[in-house]
Amino acid sequence: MDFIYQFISQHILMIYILSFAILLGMEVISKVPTVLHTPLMSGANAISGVVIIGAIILIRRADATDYLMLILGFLGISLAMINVVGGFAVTDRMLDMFKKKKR
Amino acid sequence: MDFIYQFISQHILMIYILSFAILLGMEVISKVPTVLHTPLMSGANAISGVVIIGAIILIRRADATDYLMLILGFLGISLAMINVVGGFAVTDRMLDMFKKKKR
Amino acid sequence: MKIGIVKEQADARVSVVPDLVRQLTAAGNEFLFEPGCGHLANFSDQLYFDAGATEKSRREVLSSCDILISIYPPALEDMASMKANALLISQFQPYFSLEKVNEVAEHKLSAISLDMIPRITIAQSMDVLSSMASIAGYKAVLMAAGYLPRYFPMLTTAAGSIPPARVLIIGAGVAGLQAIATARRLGAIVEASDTRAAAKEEVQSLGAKFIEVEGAKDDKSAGGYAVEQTEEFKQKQKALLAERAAAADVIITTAQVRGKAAPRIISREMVDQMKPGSVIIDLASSTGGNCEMSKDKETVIYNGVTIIGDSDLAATVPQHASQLFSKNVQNFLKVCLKEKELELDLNNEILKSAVVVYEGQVLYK
Amino acid sequence: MKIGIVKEQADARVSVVPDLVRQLTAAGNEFLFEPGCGHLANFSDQLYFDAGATEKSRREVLSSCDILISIYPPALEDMASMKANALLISQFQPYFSLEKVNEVAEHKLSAISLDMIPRITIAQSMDVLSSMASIAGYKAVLMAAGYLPRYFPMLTTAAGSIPPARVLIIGAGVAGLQAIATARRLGAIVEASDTRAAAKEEVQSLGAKFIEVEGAKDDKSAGGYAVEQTEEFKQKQKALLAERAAAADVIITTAQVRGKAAPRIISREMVDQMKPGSVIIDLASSTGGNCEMSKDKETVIYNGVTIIGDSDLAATVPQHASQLFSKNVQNFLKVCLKEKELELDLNNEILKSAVVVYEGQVLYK
Amino acid sequence: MPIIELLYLISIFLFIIGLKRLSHPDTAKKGNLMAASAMALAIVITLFYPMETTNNNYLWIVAGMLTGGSIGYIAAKRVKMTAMPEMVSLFNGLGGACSMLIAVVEFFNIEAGSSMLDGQIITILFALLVGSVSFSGSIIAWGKLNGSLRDTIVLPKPQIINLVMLLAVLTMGILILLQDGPNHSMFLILLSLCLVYGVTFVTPIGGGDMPVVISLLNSFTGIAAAIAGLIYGNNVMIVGGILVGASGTILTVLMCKAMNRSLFNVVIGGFSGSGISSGSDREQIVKEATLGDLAIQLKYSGKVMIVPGYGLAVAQAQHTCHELELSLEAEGVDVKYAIHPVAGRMPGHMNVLLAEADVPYPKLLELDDANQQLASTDVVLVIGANDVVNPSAKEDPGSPIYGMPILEVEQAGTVIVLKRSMNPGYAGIENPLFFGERTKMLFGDAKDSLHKLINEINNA
Amino acid sequence: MPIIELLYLISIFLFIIGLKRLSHPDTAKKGNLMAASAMALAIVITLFYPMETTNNNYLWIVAGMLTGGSIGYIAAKRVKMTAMPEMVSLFNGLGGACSMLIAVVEFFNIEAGSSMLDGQIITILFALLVGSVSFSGSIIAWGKLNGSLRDTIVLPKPQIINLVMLLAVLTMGILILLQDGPNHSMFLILLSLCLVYGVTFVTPIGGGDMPVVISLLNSFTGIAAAIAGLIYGNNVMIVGGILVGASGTILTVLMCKAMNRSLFNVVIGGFSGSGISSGSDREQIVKEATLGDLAIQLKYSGKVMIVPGYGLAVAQAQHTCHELELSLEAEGVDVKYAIHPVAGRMPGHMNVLLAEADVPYPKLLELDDANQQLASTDVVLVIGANDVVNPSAKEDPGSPIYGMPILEVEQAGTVIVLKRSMNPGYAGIENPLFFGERTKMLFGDAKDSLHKLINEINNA
Ligand SMILES: NC(=O)c1ccc[n+]([C@@H]2O[C@H](COP(=O)([O-])OP(=O)(O)OC[C@H]3O[C@@H](n4cnc5c(N)ncnc54)[C@H](OP(=O)(O)O)[C@@H]3O)[C@@H](O)[C@H]2O)c1
Ligand SMILES: NC(=O)c1ccc[n+]([C@@H]2O[C@H](COP(=O)([O-])OP(=O)(O)OC[C@H]3O[C@@H](n4cnc5c(N)ncnc54)[C@H](OP(=O)(O)O)[C@@H]3O)[C@@H](O)[C@H]2O)c1
Ligand SMILES: NC(=O)c1ccc[n+]([C@@H]2O[C@H](COP(=O)([O-])OP(=O)(O)OC[C@H]3O[C@@H](n4cnc5c(N)ncnc54)[C@H](O)[C@@H]3O)[C@@H](O)[C@H]2O)c1
Ligand SMILES: NC(=O)c1ccc[n+]([C@@H]2O[C@H](COP(=O)([O-])OP(=O)(O)OC[C@H]3O[C@@H](n4cnc5c(N)ncnc54)[C@H](O)[C@@H]3O)[C@@H](O)[C@H]2O)c1
Repeated sequence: MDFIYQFISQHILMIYILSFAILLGMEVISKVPTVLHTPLMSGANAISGVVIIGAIILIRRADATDYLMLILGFLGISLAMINVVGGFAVTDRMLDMFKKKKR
Repeated sequence: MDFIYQFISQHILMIYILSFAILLGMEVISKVPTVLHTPLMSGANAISGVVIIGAIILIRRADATDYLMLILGFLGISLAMINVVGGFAVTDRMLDMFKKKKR
Repeated sequence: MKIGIVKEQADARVSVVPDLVRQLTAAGNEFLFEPGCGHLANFSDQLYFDAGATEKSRREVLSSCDILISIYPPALEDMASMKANALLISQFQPYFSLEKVNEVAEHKLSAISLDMIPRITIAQSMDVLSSMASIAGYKAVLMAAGYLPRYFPMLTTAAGSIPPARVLIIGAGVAGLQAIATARRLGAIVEASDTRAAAKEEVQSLGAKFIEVEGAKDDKSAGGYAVEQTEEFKQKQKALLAERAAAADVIITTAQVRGKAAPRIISREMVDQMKPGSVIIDLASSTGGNCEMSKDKETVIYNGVTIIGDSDLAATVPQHASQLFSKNVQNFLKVCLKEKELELDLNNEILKSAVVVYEGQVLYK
Repeated sequence: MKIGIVKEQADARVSVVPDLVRQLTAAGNEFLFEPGCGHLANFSDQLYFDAGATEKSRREVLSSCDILISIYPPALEDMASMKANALLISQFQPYFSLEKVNEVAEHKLSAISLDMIPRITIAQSMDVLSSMASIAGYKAVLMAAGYLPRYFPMLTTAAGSIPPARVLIIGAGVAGLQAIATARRLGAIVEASDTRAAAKEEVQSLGAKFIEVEGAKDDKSAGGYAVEQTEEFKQKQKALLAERAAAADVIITTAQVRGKAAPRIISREMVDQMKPGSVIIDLASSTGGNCEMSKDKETVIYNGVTIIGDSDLAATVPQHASQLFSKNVQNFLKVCLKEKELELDLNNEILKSAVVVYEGQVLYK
Repeated sequence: MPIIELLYLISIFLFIIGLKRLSHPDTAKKGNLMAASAMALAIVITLFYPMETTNNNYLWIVAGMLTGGSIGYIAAKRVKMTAMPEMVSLFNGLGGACSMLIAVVEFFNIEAGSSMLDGQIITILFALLVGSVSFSGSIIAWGKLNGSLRDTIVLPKPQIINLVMLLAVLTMGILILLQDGPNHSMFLILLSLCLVYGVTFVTPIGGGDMPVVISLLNSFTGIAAAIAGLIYGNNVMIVGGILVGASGTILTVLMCKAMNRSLFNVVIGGFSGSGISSGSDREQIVKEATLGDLAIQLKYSGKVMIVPGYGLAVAQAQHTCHELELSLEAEGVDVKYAIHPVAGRMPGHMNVLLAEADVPYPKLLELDDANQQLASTDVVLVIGANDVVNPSAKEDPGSPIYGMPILEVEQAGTVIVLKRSMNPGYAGIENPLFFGERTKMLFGDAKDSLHKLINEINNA
Repeated sequence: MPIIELLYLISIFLFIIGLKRLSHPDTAKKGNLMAASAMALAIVITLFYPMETTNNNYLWIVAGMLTGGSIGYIAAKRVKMTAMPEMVSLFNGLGGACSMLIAVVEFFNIEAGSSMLDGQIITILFALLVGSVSFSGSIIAWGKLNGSLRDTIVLPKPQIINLVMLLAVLTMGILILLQDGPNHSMFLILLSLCLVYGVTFVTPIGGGDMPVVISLLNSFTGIAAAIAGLIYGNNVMIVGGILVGASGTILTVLMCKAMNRSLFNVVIGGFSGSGISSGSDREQIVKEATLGDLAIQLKYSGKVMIVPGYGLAVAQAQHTCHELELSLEAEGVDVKYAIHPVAGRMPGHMNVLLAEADVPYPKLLELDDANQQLASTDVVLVIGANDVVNPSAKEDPGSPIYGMPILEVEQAGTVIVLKRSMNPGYAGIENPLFFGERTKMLFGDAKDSLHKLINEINNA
C-alpha cells in the first residue's frame, strides 16, 4: 500500500501526462471512417516503433566492448527500424488510394 | 538565460501537462456549431471560476485573526462563486432551447 | 344593378359561374341569365338558380341588364337590343381590330375590354389573358401528344428504346411557359425561343433549354409585351430555328406582338424539313399565325405534318376556363363595382386602360 | 423463306417496319409488301424498298409468301388465297374467341399467336401484349385529359386555385401502370385498384395510392394473370370503388381476366354519382368492358360523363406502336427462324404456347 | 497527497468531457451539468484535504460561498434571455477579479527582503496583469452591452494608447522585479495600470464585436486562473484554467470566422462600427444568417413554413428543397409550403416545380390558410420569393403593389430569406421585410444555400 | 536537458497531429508524413543529446538503422496490396520484439543483489510481458494471414488455456520480484511463458477477426514501448507509446463495431468461425459493406454506374438517388445510369422515375452502351435491381432466364448492391452476383441506405 502510495506521489505529474495522452489518443481518432481503419492501424503501428529510442539509448550507454549488449542493441534497433520504416512506407502506399483527383 | 533554463528543467513535466491541456482544450471544441458559441462561451466562463480553489486555499491558510486576509479571501470566494454558480446556471438556461422534442 | 349573361355564340365557356352570381346577388344586384348558358361548361341552370339568378330569355336579358358580361363581345344584333349606356364587359381586342369597338360606340354603349388590363403585379388577379393563355399552353401540349404518332416520354423497354420527343416552343409568354412545363412533365425534351430578355431565365426556370438568338430588341416601355424585331434578327432567328425545327417532333408557337400581326416564324421550308407525323400547334393563328401554313381554326396536313391553328384552346377546357375567367371578372369588379353601384374612375390605372368605350365614346387610342 | 405483310384492314399500324425487313433480307429471306402498308404509321414505301423488300399486290403477297406477319389475323378471303401450310404470325386471341383459329385450321395453315407467348422474364422482349398495352395506358390518360373540361394538374393562380384532378385506375397491369405513371406526370392524384397481390407494391412504386379490397383471390398458377373473383369480393370492391369513383374526374379501366369476359366493375349507379364532365376510358371494352355503359369502339355520353370504349388505343400512336410490335416480332423470330429456315420446336416453352394451329391442326386448348 | 491529486484528475476529466459535450447541441445540457459537478468536486476536495495549518476558517469560506452562490444563482435566473451575454461578461469579470485579489494578497504576503527575481513572484505579477485586465475589460464590455456605457466613445488612436499602456505595464512589472523586496506602492501602481489597460483595451471595440471580446476576455480569465494555480501549485486550477484559455481562444477565432472578421481586425483594428453592415441612411440593418445557426434553428423548431418564389425556379432548387423538407421531417419538424397565387412567372409555376419534386399536395397551403398558420410558425424559409412577401403591399398605400394580398410572413418567429443579393423582384420595388427585426438573410444561389443547409442539419 | 525535452515535446505534438490527420482521408497522407518526421526528429534528438557515458557506439547504431531501415523499406515497397495487413502484423511483431529485447537487456543489467521490489524492475517485467506477447501474437497473426499457418487449428477450451497462461505468467513475475536479486533463469522461464501466452492468445481467433487482433496487438506494442520508455524515463517513448496504445484500443473497438462484433467476442469467445457469415454449403460468402467504406470508395472513384431496378421504385428512392448523383458529381465523379429494358414492372418504369427526379437524359445508358462502359467503371451501384444483373442468364443454361441479355456489372471494379434482404426478384431465382468476389451488399430500404450514404459522403 505504502509502496503504491509513494509511487503515485512521486509520479503524479507523469500520471497526469499519461492520462492526458490517453485522452488525446482517443479523442484524436474518434471519428475515423471505416475505410481508414487499416491505414490508421498501420500508421499507429509505425509510431509504436518509437521503442527504437530505447534501443538507441541502450546502445549509446553500453560499454564499447560489451558485445552481447551491442549485438542485442543492434538487433533491437534493426527490428524497431523495420517496424518504423516499413510501417510508414506501407501506410503511405495504402493511402495512395486517397489521392485527390483533379477536379 | 540560466534562470529560464532552470525553470524549464524544473517544470518540464508541468510544461508537458500544460501543452497537452492546451491541445485537449482546442481539440475538444474544434467542431462547435455557430449557434452554440454563446452557450459554450458561457460554460467555459463558468469553468474559469475554478480560481475559487485559489481563494479557498488562501483562506484556509490564513491566520484566523488576520481579518484583512479573511475579508479579501471572503471577497474572492464570493466573486468567484458568482462566476461559477451564475455561469453554470445561465448556461443551463441558454441551453433550454436545445431540449429535444418528442419524436 | 342588373347584371346579365347570355349564351356564348361559338364558345363552350361561360363568363360568370354560379360562385360569382352568389356574391353579386348577395350584394343586392339582380342577376339574369339565358338558360343553358353554362351547360357546355358543366354549370347547370339549377346551379344558377341556387345562386340567386333569374332565368330570362336572351332578348330579355339583353334588353334589361345594365351590365352584360361575356367571353367574346356580343353580336351586332345583340347590341342593338340593349339599353342605352349599358356596360359590356368582355374581350374586345381593340389593338387587333377596332371594328367591334366602333360598333359598341355606335350603339351608345360602354365597353370594358378585359384584355386591356395592364400586365402589372397588382392587376394579375384580373388578367384574363394570363388565365386563358395558361390553359391554351397546357392544352396545346396535350393536343400535340394526341396527334403525334409517337410517344412523348423516353422509354427503355424490352421491345427497344423510344427516345424522348423533342418539343420546340416559340414564344415563352404565359402560354409558352405553361406549354413548356406540360411538355416537360410528359417527359419531352423542350427548347424554347423568345425575344424578351427576361424569357431566357424564365424558360430555364422550368428546366427547358433556351435557344438564344442574339440581337433581340427588348422594349421596357412595352409593358412586358414583345416588340417587333429587326429584319436582321428575324433572319438570324430563322436560321437557328430551322435547325431546331427539323429535329422537333412538336412545335408549339405562341409568339405575339401586341397590335401587330403575329410574326411569321415557321416558314414552309422549315416545315419541309420536318419528320412526317410531326405536329405544329399555332396558338397565334387568330392574329395571322406564326406558321406560314397554319389556318385559323383549321387543321392542315402538309407533307405529313399536322398543323393545327387554334387560338382558342382555352375553350376546350370549358369548366375550369369559365371558373378562372369568372374569378378574373370578380376581381375586376372589385375595382369598379362598389356594393351595387358602378364607379368608373377613369383615373384609375387599371380602368384607364380597360375602359375602351365610355357612353358611346371611344377612349381607346 | 418468303415473308410478307399486307395492309392492315382497320388499323394504322404495320406489323413489320423497315428495320426488321433489312435484317430479314440480309439473312437471305425474300420480303414482300403491299404498297402503302406502312403509310399510316409514317413508314413510306421507299423505306421498304431501301430495306430490300419487294413490292407486290396484296393478292400476290398472300399467295406467294411462306410467312405472313400481321397485327390482326387476316380476313377469311385473304386466308383463302394463301399457300397451303403457310404460317400466319399475328394476334389470334384464342382464349377470347376460337373462331379465327378454326378458320386458320380449315384453310390448312399454321398460326402463331403472339399474344399467347408466356409472360415470363425471358420472353418479355417478344411480348406484344406488354408493348401495346403500355401505349394504350399512356394514350388513355392523354385522351382523358383531352376530353376533361378541367385541368389535370393543381394550379395556384391569381384567378383562384385549381385542385388536381383525381384519376382512378382499375386494373394495374401493364396498361394500368403506364396510365398511373402518365397521370401522375400530368399532376393528377392517382388511385388504383387491382386483385393481384403484387399489384399493391407495383402501384405504390409509381407513387400512386392503392385501394385495398380485402379477400382478393390470387392464383400463382395463372402465369401472372388475374383470376375470377368471388361474389363477396366483388361486392366489397364495388362498395369501395363506388366511393372512389364519385370523387374521380377520370376513370381508366383495364381489368381483364384471361379467357373470360372482362369483369363488370363500374356500374350505372356508380356513374350516376360522378360529376358531370368526368371521363371514363374503358380499355377492356373489346372483351365486354369494365363499365356497364361502355360500348366497344364508341364514345357514349351518359349523364354528362363521357365514356370511351376503346381497346385499341395503341393504334393511335401508329409509328412507335409499329416499331415496338415489329421489334417484338424480331425477337420472337429468333426463336423459330434460324437463318432462313423455319424451325418450330414444339417443345420449346415459348412455342408450345404460341403455336395455336400447326398445319391445319388446332393445338390450342 | 496522491489521493487528492487523483481526485483532482477526475475533476479535470469531467471538465474536459463537459466541455466536449458542451460543443454539441444534443449533449450540451449534460455537458454543462458535468462541468458543474467537476467544479463541485474540485471545491469539495479543496475544502477538506488536510493542510499544514489547521485554522481552516470554514465560516468565512461558507459565508463567501453562500453569498456568491446566491447572488450568482438569482442573477442567472432573473436575467432576461436577451441580456444573457452581458451577464456572462459580468460573471467573467468577477472571476478575473478573484484572480486579481489572489495576486494582491499573495504579493502582500511576500516577506520583506525576499529576492524578487523569482518564478513565484513573476507568476503573481502575471496573475495580477491577466486577472485585472480581464476584470476591468469585462466590466466595460458589460456596460457597453447593457447600454450604460455609450458605444460610440472613440478614443483617439486607440492602437497607440494600447501599445503605450502595455509598455507601461511591462516596465512597471520589471521595475518591481528589480527591487530588493516587495514594493507595495509600486505594486499598487501596477494594479491601477493594469485596470486602466483593461479599459483602454475594450473601449474602442464596437458593440457588434462584443461577443468576440467577451470570449477573448473569458480565455484571459481562464489563463489568470491557471496562473493563480501556478502560485499554489494546484493542478486543477492550472489545467482547468488552461483548458478554458485554450478553448476560449479557439472559440474566439471561430466566432470571428463566423462573423467574417479576423481577430486582428476586432482587437487591433478596434473600429467602432459594427460587424453588421448597415444598409441605407434610414438605419435599416440587414442581418446575415450563418448556416450553423439556421441549421440548428430549423432542426429544433416545431413548425417550418417554406415560401417558394421565382428564385426557387431559377435556381432549379425544387429537389433540394424537398430534400430539406424530408431532412427536417426526419427531425420531427412539421414542414408546410405556402404557395402565393402569383409566385413565379406563370400561373401554377410553383405547383409544377413542387409536383416534379414529389412534394405531397396536402403540404401545399393556399394564401389564406398559410396566413392563418403563419402566426404559429417558428421559422419561415423564404426561398427566392420577394414580391409575394412584401409587406408594403399591406402597409404602404404609395406602393405600386398596394392592395395585393401577400403572405404575411412577419407573423412568424423568425424569417429566413434565401436570395442572391438585395436586388428587387419582378415589381422592382424594395422589400421592407428584409430589414425586419426577425428577418435573417442567407445570400447565395438558392440551390447552393439549401444544399449547405441540409448538410449542416444532418451534421448538427 | 530542457532543450531536449522541448524538442521531444515538438516531436510528440507532431505525433498527435499526425495521428489526427491520419484519421481523415483528405489529410491522411500528410498525417503519415508528419508522424514519420516526428519519429525522425525523436531519433535524431536521441542520437545526439549529450550523455554521461561517451562511448556512443554510433557505428552499431547506424548499422542497425541501415539494416532495419532497408529491410523495412524494401518489404514495404514489394508487398502486394492484398498482403499489406499481414505485413503490418509482422512489423508490429518486430516492434514488440524490440521492447522485449530491451526488457531482457535491462534485466540482465540489474546488479546482483539489488532489491527486486522496485518500480523499475516491475516496469521491466511489464515491458517483457507486453512486448513478448505482442511479438509472438503478431507472428501467429502474420502466419495465419499469409496462409502458412492453418486457420483451423482449434485448441481445446482456449479460454481456459489462456486463463492458465495468464496466471502462470503473473505468478512467475511475482516470484521473480520476491527473490533477493535478479534471477536470470526464472526470468528466461518468464520470457518463454510470455511468448507461449502470445501464441495461445491469438491461435484460437479466426481469420476473419485477424484485423481486429492486429489492431489490438498494435496497441499492446504501443503500451510496451511506453513501458520501455518508463524504464529510461524517456518522455517521447512514454507519450508516443501511450498515444498508440490509446488510439489503438479505440480503433480496435471501432473495428469490432464496424464488423458488428464485440471485442469480448473476438478475444474471449475466440471461436474459429469468421466474422463474416457464410451462406450455403457451397461456400458462398456474402460480404456486407459498411457505409463509411462505401462512401469513401464512391467519393474517390472516377466513374460510377448506377443500375436502378424495381427496388428503386418500391422505395421511391428516385429523388434520393438523384441527390447522390449530384453529391458524387460535386466530388468530380462521373456518374451514369444503366437502364435495363425490363427493369421494374412496366415498360419504361425506370424512365418515369428518373425523369421525375430530373436526371438528364444523356446520363441514361442503354443495355449495350452500358455493357461497353462497365469494364472501365470503378463502382457499380445496383439499387434494388436483381434479375437484370443476374449473371446466370449468361452462364447457367439451366436457368429460367438463360439467354436474356443482362447488365454485366461484374466487369466493374466493385459492385455494391442495395437491397433489403437476400430475397430473389421477380423471376424468383438466386443471384450468384451477390456472392461475387467484388460484390458488397448494403442491406436496407434503398431510400434509407441512399440517404445514409449521401450523408456519409458529405461528411467524409
Ligand atoms: N405567377 C405569374 O403568373 C406571374 C407572371 C408574371 C409575373 N409575375 C410576377 O412575378 C412576381 C412573383 O413574385 P416572386 O416573389 O415569386 O418573385 P420575385 O418577386 O420576382 O422575386 C424573386 C426573387 O428570387 C431571387 N432569385 C432569383 N434567382 C435566384 C437564385 N438562383 N437563388 C436565390 N434567389 C434567387 C431574386 O433575388 P436575387 O436576384 O437577389 O437573388 C428575386 O428577388 C410577382 O411580382 C408577380 O406579379 C407572376
Ligand atoms: N419492365 C417490365 O415491363 C416488367 C414487367 C413485368 C415483370 N418484369 C420483370 O421484373 C424484373 C425486373 O428486374 P429488376 O432487377 O428491376 O427487379 P427484381 O429482379 O424484381 O428485383 C428487385 C429487387 O429490389 C429489391 N427491393 C424491393 N424493394 C426494395 C426496397 N424498398 N429497397 C431496396 N431494395 C428493394 C428486392 O430485394 P429485397 O426484397 O431483398 O429488398 C428485389 O430483389 C424482371 O424479371 C422482369 O422480367 C418486368
Ligand atoms: N400581371 C403580371 O405581372 C403579368 C401577368 C401575365 C403576364 N405578364 C407578362 O406579360 C408579358 C406578355 O405575356 P403574354 O403571354 O401575354 O405574351 P404574348 O401573348 O403577347 O406573346 C407571347 C410571347 O411571344 C413572344 N414573342 C413575340 N415575338 C416573338 C418573336 N418574333 N420570336 C419569339 N418570340 C416572340 C413574346 O415575347 C411573348 O413572350 C410577359 O412578359 C409576361 O411575363 C405579366
Ligand atoms: N414477361 C413478363 O415478365 C411480363 C411482362 C408483362 C406483364 N407481366 C405480368 O403479366 C400480368 C398481366 O398483365 P396484363 O397487363 O397483361 O394484365 P391484363 O391485361 O390481363 O389485366 C389487367 C389488370 O387487371 C387486373 N384485374 C383483373 N380483374 C380485376 C378485378 N376484378 N378488379 C381489379 N383488377 C382486376 C389484373 O390483375 C391485371 O393487373 C401482370 O402480372 C404483369 O406484371 C409479365
